[in-house]
Amino acid sequence: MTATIFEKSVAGRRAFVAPEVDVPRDDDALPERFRRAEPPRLPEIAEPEIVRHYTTLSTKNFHLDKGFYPLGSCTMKHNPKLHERVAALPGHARLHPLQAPARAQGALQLMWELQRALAEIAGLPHVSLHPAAGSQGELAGVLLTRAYHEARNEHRHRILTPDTAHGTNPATVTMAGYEVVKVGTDADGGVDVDDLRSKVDDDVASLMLTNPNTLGVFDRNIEEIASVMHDVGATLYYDGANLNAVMGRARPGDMGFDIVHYNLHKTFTQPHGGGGPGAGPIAVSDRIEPYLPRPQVVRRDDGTFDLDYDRPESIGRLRGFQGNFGVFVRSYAYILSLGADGLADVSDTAVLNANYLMARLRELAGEHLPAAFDRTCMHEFVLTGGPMKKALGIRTADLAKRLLDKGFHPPTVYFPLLVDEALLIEPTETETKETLDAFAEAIAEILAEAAEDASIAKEAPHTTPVRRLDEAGAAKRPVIRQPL
Amino acid sequence: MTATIFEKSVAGRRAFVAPEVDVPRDDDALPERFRRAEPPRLPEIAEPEIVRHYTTLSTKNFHLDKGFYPLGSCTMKHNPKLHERVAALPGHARLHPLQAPARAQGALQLMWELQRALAEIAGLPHVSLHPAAGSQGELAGVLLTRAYHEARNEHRHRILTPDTAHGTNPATVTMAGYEVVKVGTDADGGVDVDDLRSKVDDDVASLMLTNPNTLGVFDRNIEEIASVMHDVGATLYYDGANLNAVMGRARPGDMGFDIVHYNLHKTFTQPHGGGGPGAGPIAVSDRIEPYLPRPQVVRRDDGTFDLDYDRPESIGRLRGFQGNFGVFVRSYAYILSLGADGLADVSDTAVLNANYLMARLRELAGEHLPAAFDRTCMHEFVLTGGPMKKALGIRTADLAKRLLDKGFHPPTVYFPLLVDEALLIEPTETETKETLDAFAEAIAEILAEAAEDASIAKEAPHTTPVRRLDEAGAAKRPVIRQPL
Amino acid sequence: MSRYTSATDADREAMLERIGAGSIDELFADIPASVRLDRPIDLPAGKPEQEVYGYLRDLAARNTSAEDEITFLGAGMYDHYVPALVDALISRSEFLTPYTPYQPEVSQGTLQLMFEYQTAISELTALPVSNSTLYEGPSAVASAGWLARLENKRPRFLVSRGLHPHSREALATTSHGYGTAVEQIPLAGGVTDADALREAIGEDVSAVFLQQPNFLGAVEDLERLAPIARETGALLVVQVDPMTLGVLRPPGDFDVDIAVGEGQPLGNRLDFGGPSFGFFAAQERFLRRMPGRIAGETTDVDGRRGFVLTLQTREQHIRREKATHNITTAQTLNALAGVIYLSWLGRKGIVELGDLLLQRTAYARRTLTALDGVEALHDQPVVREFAVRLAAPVDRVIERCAERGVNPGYPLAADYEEHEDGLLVAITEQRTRADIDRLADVLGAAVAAEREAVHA
Amino acid sequence: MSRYTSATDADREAMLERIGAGSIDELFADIPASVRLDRPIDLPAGKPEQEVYGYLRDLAARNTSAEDEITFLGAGMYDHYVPALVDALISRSEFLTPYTPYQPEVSQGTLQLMFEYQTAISELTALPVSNSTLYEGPSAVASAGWLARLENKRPRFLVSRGLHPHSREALATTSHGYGTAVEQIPLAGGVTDADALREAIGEDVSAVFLQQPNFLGAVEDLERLAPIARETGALLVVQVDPMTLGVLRPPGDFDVDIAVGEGQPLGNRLDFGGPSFGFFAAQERFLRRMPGRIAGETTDVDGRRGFVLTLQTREQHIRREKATHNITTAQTLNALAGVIYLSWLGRKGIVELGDLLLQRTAYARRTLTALDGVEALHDQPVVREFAVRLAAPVDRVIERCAERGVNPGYPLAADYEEHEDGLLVAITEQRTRADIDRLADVLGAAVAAEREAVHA
Ligand SMILES: Cc1ncc(COP(=O)(O)O)c(C=O)c1O
Ligand SMILES: Cc1ncc(COP(=O)(O)O)c(C=O)c1O
Repeated sequence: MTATIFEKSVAGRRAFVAPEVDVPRDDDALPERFRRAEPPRLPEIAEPEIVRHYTTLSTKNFHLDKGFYPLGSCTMKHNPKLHERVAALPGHARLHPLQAPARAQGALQLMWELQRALAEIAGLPHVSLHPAAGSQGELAGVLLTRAYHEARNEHRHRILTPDTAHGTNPATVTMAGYEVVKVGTDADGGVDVDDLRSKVDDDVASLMLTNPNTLGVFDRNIEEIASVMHDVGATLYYDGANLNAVMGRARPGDMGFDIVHYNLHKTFTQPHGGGGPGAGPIAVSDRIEPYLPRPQVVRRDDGTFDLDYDRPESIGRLRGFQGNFGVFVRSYAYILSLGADGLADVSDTAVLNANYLMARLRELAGEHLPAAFDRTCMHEFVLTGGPMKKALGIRTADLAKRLLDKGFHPPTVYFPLLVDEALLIEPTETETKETLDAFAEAIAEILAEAAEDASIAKEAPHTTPVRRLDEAGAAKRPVIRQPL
Repeated sequence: MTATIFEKSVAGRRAFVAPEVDVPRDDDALPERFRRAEPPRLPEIAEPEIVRHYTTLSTKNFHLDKGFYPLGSCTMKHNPKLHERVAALPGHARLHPLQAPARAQGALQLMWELQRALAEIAGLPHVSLHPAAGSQGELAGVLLTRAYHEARNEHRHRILTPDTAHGTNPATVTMAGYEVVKVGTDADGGVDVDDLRSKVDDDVASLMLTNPNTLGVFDRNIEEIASVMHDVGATLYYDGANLNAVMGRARPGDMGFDIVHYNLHKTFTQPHGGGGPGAGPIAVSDRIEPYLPRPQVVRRDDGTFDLDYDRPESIGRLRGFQGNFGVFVRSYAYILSLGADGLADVSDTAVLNANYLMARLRELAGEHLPAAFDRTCMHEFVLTGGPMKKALGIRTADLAKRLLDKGFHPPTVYFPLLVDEALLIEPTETETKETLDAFAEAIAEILAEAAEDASIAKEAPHTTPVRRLDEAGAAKRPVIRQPL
Repeated sequence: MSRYTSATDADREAMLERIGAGSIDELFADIPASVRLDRPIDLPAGKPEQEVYGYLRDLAARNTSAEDEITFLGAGMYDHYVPALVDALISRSEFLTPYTPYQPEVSQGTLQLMFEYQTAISELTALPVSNSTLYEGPSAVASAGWLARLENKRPRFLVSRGLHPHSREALATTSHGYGTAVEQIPLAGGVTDADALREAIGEDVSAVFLQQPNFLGAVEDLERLAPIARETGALLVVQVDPMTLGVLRPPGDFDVDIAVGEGQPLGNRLDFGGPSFGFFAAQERFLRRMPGRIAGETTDVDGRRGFVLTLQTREQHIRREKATHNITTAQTLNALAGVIYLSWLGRKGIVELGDLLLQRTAYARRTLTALDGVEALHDQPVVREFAVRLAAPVDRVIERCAERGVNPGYPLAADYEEHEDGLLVAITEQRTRADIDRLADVLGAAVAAEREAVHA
Repeated sequence: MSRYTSATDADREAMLERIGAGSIDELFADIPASVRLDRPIDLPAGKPEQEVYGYLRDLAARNTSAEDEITFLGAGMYDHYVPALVDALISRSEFLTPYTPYQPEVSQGTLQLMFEYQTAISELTALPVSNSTLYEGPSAVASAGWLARLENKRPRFLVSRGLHPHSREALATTSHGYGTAVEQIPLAGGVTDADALREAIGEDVSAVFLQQPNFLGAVEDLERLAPIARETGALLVVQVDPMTLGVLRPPGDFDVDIAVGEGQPLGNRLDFGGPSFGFFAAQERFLRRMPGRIAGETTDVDGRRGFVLTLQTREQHIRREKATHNITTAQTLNALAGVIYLSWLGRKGIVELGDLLLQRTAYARRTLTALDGVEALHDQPVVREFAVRLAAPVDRVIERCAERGVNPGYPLAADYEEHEDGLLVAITEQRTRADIDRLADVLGAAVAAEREAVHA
C-alpha cells in the first residue's frame, strides 16, 4: 500500500504560496481567546509529491474507463467526456448560488429545460431538481406524502415496501417517521398482490416500488397495484433507480405512480466519483405539486426564469441552495446529445444486452448459476449461486473475487436479499457484445477451474493491489483516522 | 499487450455524429476524377471503447507523475498542473495564428515578455521564439552563423563539436552544409584546449558547446575557449539543454557565447508528451541579431505589440507561423511563478540534489559504479559501469532494466559515448531527499543481488507490461504499420 | 444516434437469435399494453457533440459568474481559488468513474482518500471521528438532528438564529417527519443571545444548533454558550466554516458533540450551489450512530495494510429500516477535492490563508463602514465575512453596483426581516485590497445615488 | 518560493554534510569568478498560483479567439471542433509527462499509439510508410527537401507557387544551408502551370513540391502534374490537408514519393500556431532515409507482442553527423491527439465530414461571389477553402467585418503581390450555413461601404 499523505509530510515543505497581506494589519482583529493555539496538523508537502501521491492512489482503483462494471442496480454506463467539459465552463463552475436570478438566466433556463425533459420522460407534470441523491429524493417523496395527507387532516403511520426493495426505501420510511411494513414477492418476481391487499388499509400512507424491480422484473400487475393503493387514498412512490430499462417504452406516471425519483448518476450518466456526487430529482402529479420543496425553478410569463420561494404549502428545503447544478449540466448534456430516439435506444439496448448476457450465461453456466426467475428480464437480472455453492463449494463472494483477477468488476452480490447467494447483473447499453461474451466466458472458466480446485476462487483475488481484507477486524477495532 | 485500435474496429460502429448538411447540395462541387474511391480504413468504434483503449494504453507508460525519472540531459522536472490550465484558456487555445496582431495583443505581449525574460536569463540581448525544439534551434543557430559570415563574404566549411556533444550537434552541422570536426575532452572532463587550438583556423565557422557539458562538468576554461574562437572570427554556440544548472549563477552571454538555444521542455518544464512537443528559442548577441528568423515579436513605440516581417537580412523561417505558442504559455507561467529567486533556487537545488545523489552513490556503489570524473558536478553526473561489468558481469543496460522492476526510470545510458558503460544521472530539483536515498539504495540492492545471482538483472525487467523486446528483429523486418 | 452504444444491426440480430427472441419489442412484452408509451418521447432529436457544446456554452455565457464580476457574495459558499492540481487529479477516470468502493481489493485509491479525508476533517475540527461526507452543509445539520433524535428522543431542537437559514430550514423540514419541534434562539448584538438560550434550555431539549462564525459573520463566544447548551444533556451541534479553522478555535476545544459544515470552500467549485460536500465530525461515543460511509484501516490476508468501508451495520443496505441514515451515494469526489486542497494548503497555509482573510475582512469592514450611509450591523469580531446596514434600498444599491461590475454581497432581507437594510459581504483570497477599494468606491456611489433619488 | 521543490533547510544541511561541502556556493566553485552573475536575475519576484493564473487569463482575454468571433481564417490551420475525449485522454499524466520512449518495457502506451498513428497516416495518404511526426507542416516540407538532397544531390528544387508560403520559405531557409536552389513554378488559373513545370523540369531537379488543395484552395490536377514532375527522376513531394483525404484522391493514387502536411486540423488546438504536428509519409524505398522516430512491432523474450523505436541507425544519437536528420524531440502528444481524433471520426466520419466541408464551401463560394464587388479569384474546384477578389481595400474590409464580429478570412496581399485584392476564406464544420449567411451580409456591407468611401 501507499503511505498516507500524512505519513509523507515533512515539516517545512509546502505547495501553497500565500498572496501577500496587502492591507494594513490590525492585530486586534481577532481577540486572543478566539484564536486557535495549535494549527491543524495538515500535511506539509510540495506539489510534485501531492500529484504523485494521488496519481498513484488512483491507479489502485478499478474504474469504468478501464473495464466492464456490471454492478446491478447501479447502471454503470459510459460517462461521456463532453460532460466534464461543459460542466467546467466558468459560467457554470464559478457561478455563485446566490447570484440574482436576473444574472443567472442561463443556469435557470438549463434547470427549467431539464425539468421539462425529465417530466416528459417520467410522464409526470412537475419536477423538482432539489434532492442531492436518490435517497434524499426518497425522503423528499415520503415527506411529500405526509404533507399531502396532513393537508387532508389524515395522519397515517405505515408505509409498505416489498422485500425486494433497496435498503434505502425502508431506511427512508423510518427517517420520515413512518413504520415499515414488508410486502412479499410472488412466483414471477412481482409484488404478491394478495399479501399487498391484506396489508393495505387507510393507515397506510404509501407503497414504495421499483419497476422494473431489483430482480430486473417488470411487474405485470402494476395497474392493479396502483388501484389497490389509490383506493385507500395512499400514494404510489416510484424508485427510479431502474428507469434505464423503460425510457421511451413506458412511463411511471402512466403506470399510476404519484411520485418518482430519478438517479441522474445512473440513468443520466453522472460519473459516480467513487461514491458521489449524484442528484435525485423528483417528479410528481398535480395533487402532490403544492408541497414540492422550495425554491422551484419557474418560467415567468415574460419568458424569464426565476426561483419561486412563494410556495406556502411547500415541505421546505432538505438542503442548501438549488441542488447539484453541476450534475444537472452533465445530465442535460446527455439528454441533448441523445434526444428522443437516443434515449429510447438506450433502454432498448440495455434490455437487449441484459437478455443476451443472461442467455450466454444460461448456456455457459446455467447449471451452477441459474437465473433466480427464469423469464425475459429487463435491464438487469439475478442469478443464484446456490447450486454453485453445493456443487463446487465456492460461494458467490468467491466468484466475485475471482472475477477481479480476470479484470472484471463483479456484479452486485447478496442483493436482493430474498435470493440465495444472489448475483445482480446489469451490463448497461454501452457495453459491446464482445465484452459481454468475454464476461460470460470468464465466469465459465472460473466455474471450470473451481471444479478442479476450489481453493483458487476461495483465496481470490490474487492479482489485486491488496487481497482479501479483514473487514470484521476493521469493525471490531475501528481505526478511522491517521494517528498523528 | 492491448489489441490496436484498428483491431478493435467493427463495421458500423461510430463515435462521431456529423452535423447535418444544412446547405443545398451541389453534386458537381467536386468532379468525379478528383474523388477518393475507397475511404481510408480508419477504425469504426464507439466513444466508450476509444476511451478505454487509450486509457488502458496509457497505463503501460512510466511517467513523471508516477516516479523518479533521472534521465540525464533531459531535465525531467515536475510539470506544474497550473500550466495545463492556462494553456487551455480559449483565448490561447483557440487563437488563430493569422489573427491580425491588433486582435492578438495578449499573445504577442506574452511572447515579448517571455523573450525579455529569456534574454535576461541567458545574458544575450535578442531572442527569437521561432524554433520548434532544441534541434531546430541548433539548425537556426548554425544558419545564423552562416548568414553572419556570408554577410562578411566569408565562406567557412567546418564546425567543431566536442566528443561529449549530444548527437544533435553534429547532425545539425551536416544539415546546415558544414563539415564536422571533433574536439577531444581533457582529464577534467572539459574541452581539450590544445586539441581545440590545433583544429581552429579561419575556415572554422563555429564551436558548439554545452556548458555544463554532458558530463555534468562546468568548463573552467570557458573564457579561453571563447577567445580562441573569437580570435579567428568564429562564433561560439551554446547548447542550452543544461541551462538548468546555472540560472542565477552564470549566463552564457557573459561567458562569451554568441548564440544560445533553450529547451523550454527541459529547463522551463514543458511536459515531454512522450516525445514532444517542445520549443527551442534562441538568443543572440547584437552582431547576430540582423539574421534572426522572421517574423520577430516586437513592441512598437506606442506600446503595442507586433510581428515584424521587415527583416531584409533574416535567414527566414524554418517553420510555419510564430512558434509553439502553447509551450510559451506554460514556460512563461513557470517564470512568473518562480521569479528571480525561484529560478536561482532551481539551479541551486538541482546542483545540490545531483551532488547529494552522487555522494550517496559513492558511498553505496562507489566500487562498482565510480564517477567518470570524480569532482563536484553540476546538475547531473556520469558514472561508469565498467567495474560493475568486470566484477559482477552485468552491464549498464542490465542495471537499467532492473531499475524498472524497482519502480524507477533508469538514467540515460551509454551516453556520453566517451565513457565506458556510461550512466548519465540528472535528478532535477523537484525530487525529495527521500527519493534520492531510495534510488541510491535500489542501485545498491541491485548490485548486491547481482553479486549473488547476475541472471536476475540480466533477464530484467520481470514486472513490466512486456519484458525485453527484440529490437534487432524489429529493425531487420520492420513492421511499422497495422496490416489491414 | 449511437455514439455511446456499440450494437450494430448485425450485433442486434445475432444477439436476438441467441436470446431466442424475434425482435426487441418482444423483450418488453411484460409491459401491459395499456401502460405502454405508444408514441415517441416528446423531445428534440439528438445533436452532434459540437452543437451540444455550443448550446450549453451559450447558456453558460448568459450567467454572470465570479469570472465576470468582482463578487463579494458568500453566505455559505465562497469564491476561493481552486488550484489546478485539484482539477487535474479529480478528473482522472480512476477517481471520477468508479462506484462506491464495495470491492475493497480494487478500490484502495478511493478508500485511502476517504481515510485521509476523515483524518483531515478531524484535525480541522479537533474531534476524534469523522465520516466520509454527507451531501452538503444544511443537510449535514439535519442529519445531526436525526442522530440526536436516535440518541435521546427528546421533543425540542433549539437553533440559533445565527445558524444558516438553509440549515434551519432543512432541519425543520426533516424533523417535521419524526416530530421534533424547532425553536429559535434570537441574536443579541449580532451573536446568539446567551440568556435566551439559558431560558429555553431544558431536559426536553434534544439538541442545540449554533454556527461559527454565524450567518452574520460574527464570531460566537462558544466558551460561554457551550456549557449552557449542554447543561441539561442536550447535544451541542455546531456548524463551522472550514476555512476559518486555521485561526479560530475548533469545535473540539469546546467539547461540542457534533461539528458539521459545508465543504465547498475546500477546493470545490461554486457550481451554482452544488455538488459540494457536507462534513460530519463527532465525539467517539457517537461513532456507531454516525450517518454515511466510513473508511477504516485493516490488513489483508498477506498482512498488508489496506482500507475498507467499515461499521456498515449502521447502514441501510444491511440494517434497512433500523439503519442510522438512508444515505448511500454521497460526495466522495468532492471530498477528494477537499483533501487534495487541504494537502496543498498544508499546516502553515491554512493559518496564513486564515490570517489573510482576517486582515482583509477587517480592512474591508473598516473601509466600508467609513462610507456615508454604510454602518456596521454588529460590532462582533469577524473573520471572513461581515454584515453592514445601508441607508438606502439594498436591492437597488446592488443593482447599481452590478452595473459597474461589482457584486457587493448578499441582501439579508429575505432571511432576516429585522435586517431588511442588511448586506452580507464576504472576502476571499481572490478579493485583493484593490478590489475592496473598488467595492468601497462603487458601493459608496450607489448608496449616495439612491439617497439622492429618494430626496429628489 | 518553494512549491515545486522539497529541500527544507534541514534537508539542505544534511545533504551538504553528506556531500562534504560547507555551502551551496561551494558547489559552483568551477564557475570562474569573472563569468559569475554577481547580482540577482533581473526579473520580478515569484507570484502565488492564483496571481499567475489571473495575469495570464487577463492576457488571454486580450486576444480575439475563435471563441469570440465567427472566423473564416484558415490558410494552413483551421478551427475544427476538438472532441472532449481528445483533451481528456491526452491530459492523462501517463501520456503527458514521459520522455521519448527510450525504455520500451515501460513505454508501450506511447509506442503503440505511435504505431497506430503511423497506420492512420498511411491510410490517409495511401502511402506505405509513415514516421511518427515532425514538428509541423512547413518544416516537414523542408525535411522532405533534405531527404531529396540525401537521395540525389541534385542542385534544384521546383516549388509550385501554390505551395504554402511558409513551406516555401522554410524550404528556402534550410536548403540555403546545403546549397540547393529553389525555383518557383507559377500558377495559371489558380493551379500549378503544367507547361511551366514541363519547361523547368530536368535531370538536375532534385525534387518538385506541390500542395493539394493548394494555398488558394484549388484542387490540383495531380493526375496531370505527377508524371511531368517525375519524368526526369526528381522526387515528387506533395503537401496535403489531412481533412480533405476523405473525399480527395490520396497522394498514393499518384505514386507521389513523399506526402507531408500540417496535422493541426486533426484534433489539435489552434494555439496561435503551435504546437501541432507535421506528418511525413513515403514510398517504401525511402524507409531508411526517413527523418524522425518510427515505432515498429516486435516481440519480447516471452514471445509477447510489443513495440519499440526502430530503424534508429537513421538517427542522430547513433549516427551523429551521418544521421538522416537532427530531430529528436518531435510532437508525439499532438500525434496522439491526431490518432484519437481520427478514431473518433472513423472510416465513415472522415467522408461525411469531408462532404460537409465540400458542400458548405461550395455554398459559401456561391453566396459570396454573388455579392457586388466580390468575385471568384479562380474557378477551380475547391473543398474547404476558396479565394475571392474584393473590389475594395482588403484590409479595411476585414477591419469593418471584425467590428461586427466576423473575421472574413486571410488577406493574400502579403504572400501574393499579384493578388493584393485577394481574400482566402476557410470553412469548417463549426461554420454553419447561418454563419456563412452572416459573413455574406457583413462582407457585402463592408465592401459596399468601402467603395462608397472611395467614390466619396
Ligand atoms: C434501487 C435503488 N434505490 C435507491 C437507491 C439510492 O440512490 P442513491 O444512491 O442515489 O441515494 C439506489 C442506489 O443506490 C438503488 O439501487
Ligand atoms: C545536450 C542536448 N542538446 C540538444 C538536445 C536536442 O534538443 P531537442 O530534443 O529539444 O531537439 C538535447 C535533448 O535531446 C540535449 O540533451
